[in-house]
Amino acid sequence: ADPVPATLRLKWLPQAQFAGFYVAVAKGYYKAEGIDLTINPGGPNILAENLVATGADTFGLSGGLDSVFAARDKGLPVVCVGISHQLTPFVFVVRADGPIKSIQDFKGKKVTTWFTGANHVLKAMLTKQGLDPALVDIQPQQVSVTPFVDGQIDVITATRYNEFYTIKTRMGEEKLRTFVAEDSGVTFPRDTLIVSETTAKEKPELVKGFLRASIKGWKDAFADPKGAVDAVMKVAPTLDRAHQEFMLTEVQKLMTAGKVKEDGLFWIDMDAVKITQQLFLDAKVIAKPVDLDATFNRSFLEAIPLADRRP
Amino acid sequence: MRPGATPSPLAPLAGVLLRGARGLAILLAVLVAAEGLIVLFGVKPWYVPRPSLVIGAILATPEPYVQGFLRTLTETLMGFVSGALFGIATGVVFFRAKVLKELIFPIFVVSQTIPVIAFGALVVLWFGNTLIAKAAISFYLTFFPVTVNTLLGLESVDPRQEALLRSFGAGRFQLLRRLQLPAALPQIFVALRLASALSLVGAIVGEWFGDTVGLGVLLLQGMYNENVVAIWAAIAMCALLGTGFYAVVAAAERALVFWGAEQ
Amino acid sequence: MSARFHPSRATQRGILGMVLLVAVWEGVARGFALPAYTLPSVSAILGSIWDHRQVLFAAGAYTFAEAVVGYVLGALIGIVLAVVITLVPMTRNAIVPVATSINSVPVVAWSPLILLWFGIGMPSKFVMVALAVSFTVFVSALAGLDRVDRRSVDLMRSFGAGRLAILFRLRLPTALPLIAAGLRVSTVRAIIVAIVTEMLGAYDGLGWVIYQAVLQVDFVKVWSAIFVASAASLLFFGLVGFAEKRLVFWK
Amino acid sequence: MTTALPHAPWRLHYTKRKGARLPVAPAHPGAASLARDDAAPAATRGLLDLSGLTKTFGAVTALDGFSATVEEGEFVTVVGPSGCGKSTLFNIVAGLEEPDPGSAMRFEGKSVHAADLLGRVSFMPQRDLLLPWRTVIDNAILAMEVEGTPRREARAQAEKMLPEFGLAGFGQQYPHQLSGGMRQRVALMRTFLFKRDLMLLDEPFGALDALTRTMMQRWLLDVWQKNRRTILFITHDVDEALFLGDRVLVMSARPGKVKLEQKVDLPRPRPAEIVISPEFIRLKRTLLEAIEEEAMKSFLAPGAA
Amino acid sequence: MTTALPHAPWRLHYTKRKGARLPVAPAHPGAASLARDDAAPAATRGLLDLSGLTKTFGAVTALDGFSATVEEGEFVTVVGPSGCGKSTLFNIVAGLEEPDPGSAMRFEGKSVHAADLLGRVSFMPQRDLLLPWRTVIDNAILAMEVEGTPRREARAQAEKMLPEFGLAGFGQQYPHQLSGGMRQRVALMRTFLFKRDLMLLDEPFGALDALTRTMMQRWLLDVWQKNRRTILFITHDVDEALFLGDRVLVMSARPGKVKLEQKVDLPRPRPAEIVISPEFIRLKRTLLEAIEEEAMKSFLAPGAA
Ligand SMILES: Nc1ncnc2c1ncn2[C@@H]1O[C@H](COP(=O)(O)OP(=O)(O)OP(=O)(O)O)[C@@H](O)[C@H]1O
Ligand SMILES: Nc1ncnc2c1ncn2[C@@H]1O[C@H](COP(=O)(O)OP(=O)(O)OP(=O)(O)O)[C@@H](O)[C@H]1O
Ligand SMILES: Cc1ncc(C[n+]2csc(CCO)c2C)c(N)n1
Ligand SMILES: [Mg+2]
Ligand SMILES: [Mg+2]
Repeated sequence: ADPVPATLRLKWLPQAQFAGFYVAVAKGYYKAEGIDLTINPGGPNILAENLVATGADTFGLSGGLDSVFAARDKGLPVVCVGISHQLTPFVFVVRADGPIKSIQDFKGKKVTTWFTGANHVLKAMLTKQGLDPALVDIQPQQVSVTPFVDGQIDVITATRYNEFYTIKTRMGEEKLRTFVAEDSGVTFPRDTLIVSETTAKEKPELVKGFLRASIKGWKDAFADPKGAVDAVMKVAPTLDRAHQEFMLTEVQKLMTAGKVKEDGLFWIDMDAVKITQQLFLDAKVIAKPVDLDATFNRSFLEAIPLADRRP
Repeated sequence: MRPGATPSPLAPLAGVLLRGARGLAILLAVLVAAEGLIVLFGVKPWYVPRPSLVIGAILATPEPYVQGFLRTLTETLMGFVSGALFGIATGVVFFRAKVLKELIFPIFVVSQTIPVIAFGALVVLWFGNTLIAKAAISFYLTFFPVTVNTLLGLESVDPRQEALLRSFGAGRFQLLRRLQLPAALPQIFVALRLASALSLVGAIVGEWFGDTVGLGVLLLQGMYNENVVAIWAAIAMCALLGTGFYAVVAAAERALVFWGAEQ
Repeated sequence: MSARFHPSRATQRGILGMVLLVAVWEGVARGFALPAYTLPSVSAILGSIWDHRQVLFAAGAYTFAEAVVGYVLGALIGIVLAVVITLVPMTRNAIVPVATSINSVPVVAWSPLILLWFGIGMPSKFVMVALAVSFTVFVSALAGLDRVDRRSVDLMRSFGAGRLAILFRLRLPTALPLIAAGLRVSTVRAIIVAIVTEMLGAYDGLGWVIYQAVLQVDFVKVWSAIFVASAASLLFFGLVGFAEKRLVFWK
Repeated sequence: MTTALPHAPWRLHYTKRKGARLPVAPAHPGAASLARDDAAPAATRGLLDLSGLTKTFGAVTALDGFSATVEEGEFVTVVGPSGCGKSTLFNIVAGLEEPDPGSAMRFEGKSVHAADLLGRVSFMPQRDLLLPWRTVIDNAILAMEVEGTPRREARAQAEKMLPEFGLAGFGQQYPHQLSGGMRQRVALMRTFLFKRDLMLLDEPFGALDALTRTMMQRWLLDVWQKNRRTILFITHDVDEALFLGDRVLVMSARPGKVKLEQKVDLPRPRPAEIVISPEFIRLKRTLLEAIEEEAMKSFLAPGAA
Repeated sequence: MTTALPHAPWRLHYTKRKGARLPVAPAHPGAASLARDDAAPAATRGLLDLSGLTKTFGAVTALDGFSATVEEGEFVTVVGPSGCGKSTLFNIVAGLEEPDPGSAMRFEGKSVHAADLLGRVSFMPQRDLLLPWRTVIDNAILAMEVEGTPRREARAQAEKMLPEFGLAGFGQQYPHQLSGGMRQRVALMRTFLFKRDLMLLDEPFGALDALTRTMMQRWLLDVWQKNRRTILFITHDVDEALFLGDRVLVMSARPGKVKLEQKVDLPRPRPAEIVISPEFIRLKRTLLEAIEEEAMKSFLAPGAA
């Protein structure tokens, strides 16, 4: 039979953080599953949840649990079928020679962060460490890290694979100190794979095939990072290769952390999910708890032999 | 001024070449000066990179720039042509049917106060990640000034000229074809020049809604990867496209509206 | 003549057109039971505007402030450059090509750099709006100043008038209709450019609200912000148009 | 040094269409029947017969009971102060505007509405109104094109007329390349090429300077002399009205009607020097007296001129 | 029915500034010394003395050796075909343009460059050039404002002059609310309020229709009669030149120089009917003959009129 056309909407521009999908396309793993997959990049003003819910895209690698919860809260019929990053993908960075040695030192300092989820992690961390977030000067973070490099801000939020790399290359890693969410008992899994309820119900084989091929792609990417970066740079040739190689190793750490060694890539750790939900309930980002059973569906993953899923 | 004493047909071409060469020389001088100043004052590359770096970046991986240029050009042209045609058509319709004008024109005006960029998702929803989606945004930005100016141009046709043609027995279609449209042409071209820039904006913004090829994509990647050299490279390509397209429209104007604002 | 509002037939029809549009919209949204992320009904949007009136008003005011400051800045730059060219004709060959080449790059393309250079606070919006407005105003001001009848200039000279007297008594008033037209068409652009820039990075404003609402999947709120933006644009347009009618009374 | 332009031998080729007739021999109806007797048979009332023409624009009454008859082949000039309704009169006769109810018009003996006259009289408006995007030739054939004459044929006809209109060699020029006098001649050529029995010329020389105007007057008489057409000619200029016309209609200030009808019994062809002949001056004095008080009425009114 | 406008008693109040003098009694220098003898003492050469004025624009020679003298209080009219350089002449005398080297100008007995004349002669250009955003009064005081006269004072002076210029009650109107004739009178008022010994009027009535023009001529003579100023007046119209002038200078076609200098010995004040007097007609014939061949030269040239 002809391969079924399908699309994957990314949460962001083509980068090595999505290498596994590009590798799977390049190696024909989706074709082998009977799927003719097109990868659509994300961008600053589009939201994967929305496009998947309406059927404009079949699959989505969406922002994270934050956006999945928000979408369900607003009644968007999306189902999470896998989680990519098992740990909080961003860290809070300060100057090593600066006055901030601990999270308590954030008090009265200028901290910038993304108001798209990261702000809730920051607040949770501060609260856990006994610091009232109201005492910290929290501001939206701009695209550029230059204000931090120039010393205009004290704490900056950075994805481990993107902003952190940029700061590191400008200032040198030894000049930096980082604060990790998990150290404060906060965790925030991101980069979720989603499908619409319709797809989940009517095309389970498609979802399974997609997951199988994607996992294969990612395993190949981890095995051959250079080749994986090649596949990405074919799509976005203006990227900086060194940065992308760094990104892939960082993403590998995020994707293979936690229970993944046992449960396999994209595993949905319901404990982590519940912690994150509580975080959002506390922050009043969502009005009421969402139906976790309807929102998270591990059956597609579970249909794939565990051995195949393990990294 | 003797009748029939036209200058050599090569003269305008030579003029264009000469002006082009002079422009190129000035551009080169500016680039060299910028390079010198940046080196001299030690400007950090993430504020303003040296022009040589920018040119180097384009030459290192020319395909995305060439492809992006062609893709964005295609989208721009589609949006521009459809917008211009629609604008002229609605201008004519509004001119002919005042009721329609009074009913619909205010909606057109309001539509132009909406920042499309807020509707990335809707645009993708309706048109997908297709050329059509970009052309649609480009069209949306383009048609309005053309409608307005077509209407203005048609409305400001000398009523005495209309009376003259009517006295020759001309009907509505003859009036439109022989008098009103040609007379509105200078005004329409003013809008088309404006629209040439707007259609490019539309194409670029359209590419921000999840696409893989185009100058808008390159711009976005440069921005979010904090790659200032890439941003400048994309801007340079945009400038090339913008200037080129504007020049073509302006040249068409000079050729078609040779009589200028005379009257 | 009574003091009550008597709209012209054109105004009545315009209002009728808008009402029809809203009715069709409402009908479609309700009739097909469209979800909010496809197309919310007008009533839902208006309700949401009321619910979020404080946030939206504050954001609208913030954006309006950015747009107005940038607009004034851009208008001044445009007019001053055009005046400089008329006072010192030598500068024309330097200013016009530079201005044209800067303008040949779409405004939005400058936004990454402007955000980089001026940060995500208000200044970057001022600069972006000024950039978008100044060229339009510059071109129309220059056209207006150039349009001055040479014979009128000669007449003033024959009275013994100098460059400045000619500028203030003749050139600027002559250019006023064109400058005003340029200013009027720039209003809507000013607001849109402010919003677009906000969406790429801001602390506040309608663009920021829209950006956040998109990520929070709150599409009714997106539409609410857009309605407010549209109203702000129309208000700005109306104000400048009104001032123009007053100022250019002889047209 | 006396006559202005080369006279190429060209003839009007009347197309046979709705009621067009061959040009007749110079009419010169002596004392034109000025009595307007509605009972008289239509045939004696000339080519165009207007009676009680009235036209109001809102509060402004432009014409109020204007009556006149124009005989075939006659050259009738109309003078009157600014704003007295001359152009309004022409617009009606050209079919562009309907007169108020109660007005009566007869054309070629038949009672007509204004709209019936569209395309049946050859109208030249107050300004040349050349289309700047058309060459001299193409401007000249505009009316023929509207009629449906194929371009090639129309151009060929126009080409032949260029010399007589002093435009030889200028066929491919555009209007902005011409002097005011030449532009006016192109407009006249356009009017002549639209071959109709009645020509309406609305101040064709009003925009020209006095000297150019004198030249054009002489030339127009030459052309007319050789291709007799019925002409109704508006002017402000008493000298012009007398120099050109078989008969002069003096209009009253707004609302316009005929204040004086003056036959001009000067011999034709009329030499330039005729303007200083005693007979000419006598006629001029009569007209000036009639006009003087009308002119005064509109002189001080704002927006009149 | 004879005179046009109410005559409010107003007087010119000459301000004492660079070389301004009180108006003298009507000069009427009889047979003006036409011999241009460079050795003669400056005092006898009148207010303005031009000799050998030449002006070229690129390939076009607009003036070529124009020589003339204007006496104090004299009304000199200049006629010539379109494009012969009349406006160029005025631009030079108004100080707007320098003549080519070799030309000589004397003003009030002193040798001057054109630039020295800026602000020293009162110039009225071919079109009214009223500023649409200024009221009638404010347009009239434009020149005074430039001079530095306080607005209040200037306005008060202008207000007093309105009736004589037939503008009583129109002081607060804007130009677009006026008729062509009224606009022209505002422009003239502006010129009169700029009190200088020499007034240059460049075809002030060229844009008016023939009847309005006649009214304006009579009125101008009235005003001038009562406030004698030296006037240099350009026109296309031979009747106008004779009716107004003490002396007529006929210019040749481009390049312009004086082709004929004609004293006009008609009595003043001149009634309207003078235009049909034998003496007037005799003069007219002389001028027409001189002009005729000049006019022909420029008639067919493109871009001339
Ligand atoms: N369409 C119209 N609407 C209102 N008023 C009009 C219209 N056409 C003409 N008028 C008025 O009718 C009067 C006569 O106008 P018309 O143009 O016929 O005068 P005219 O004798 O041709 O004047 P001129 O010599 O200046 O050409 C004027 O007062 C004019 O303002
Ligand atoms: N600034 C200029 N540059 C080039 N040519 C000029 C300039 N000014 C005048 N001329 C030319 O000089 C000649 C005389 O012009 P001028 O305006 O003095 O004529 P004129 O007698 O006033 O004509 P008119 O009666 O039409 O007003 C014309 O051929 C004109 O084209
Ligand atoms: C306007 C805007 N700016 C930056 C990013 C960059 N970004 C890339 S990943 C991530 C969060 C963690 O996934 C963020 C914030 C964005 N998406 N939108
Ligand atoms: Mg008229
Ligand atoms: Mg002139």
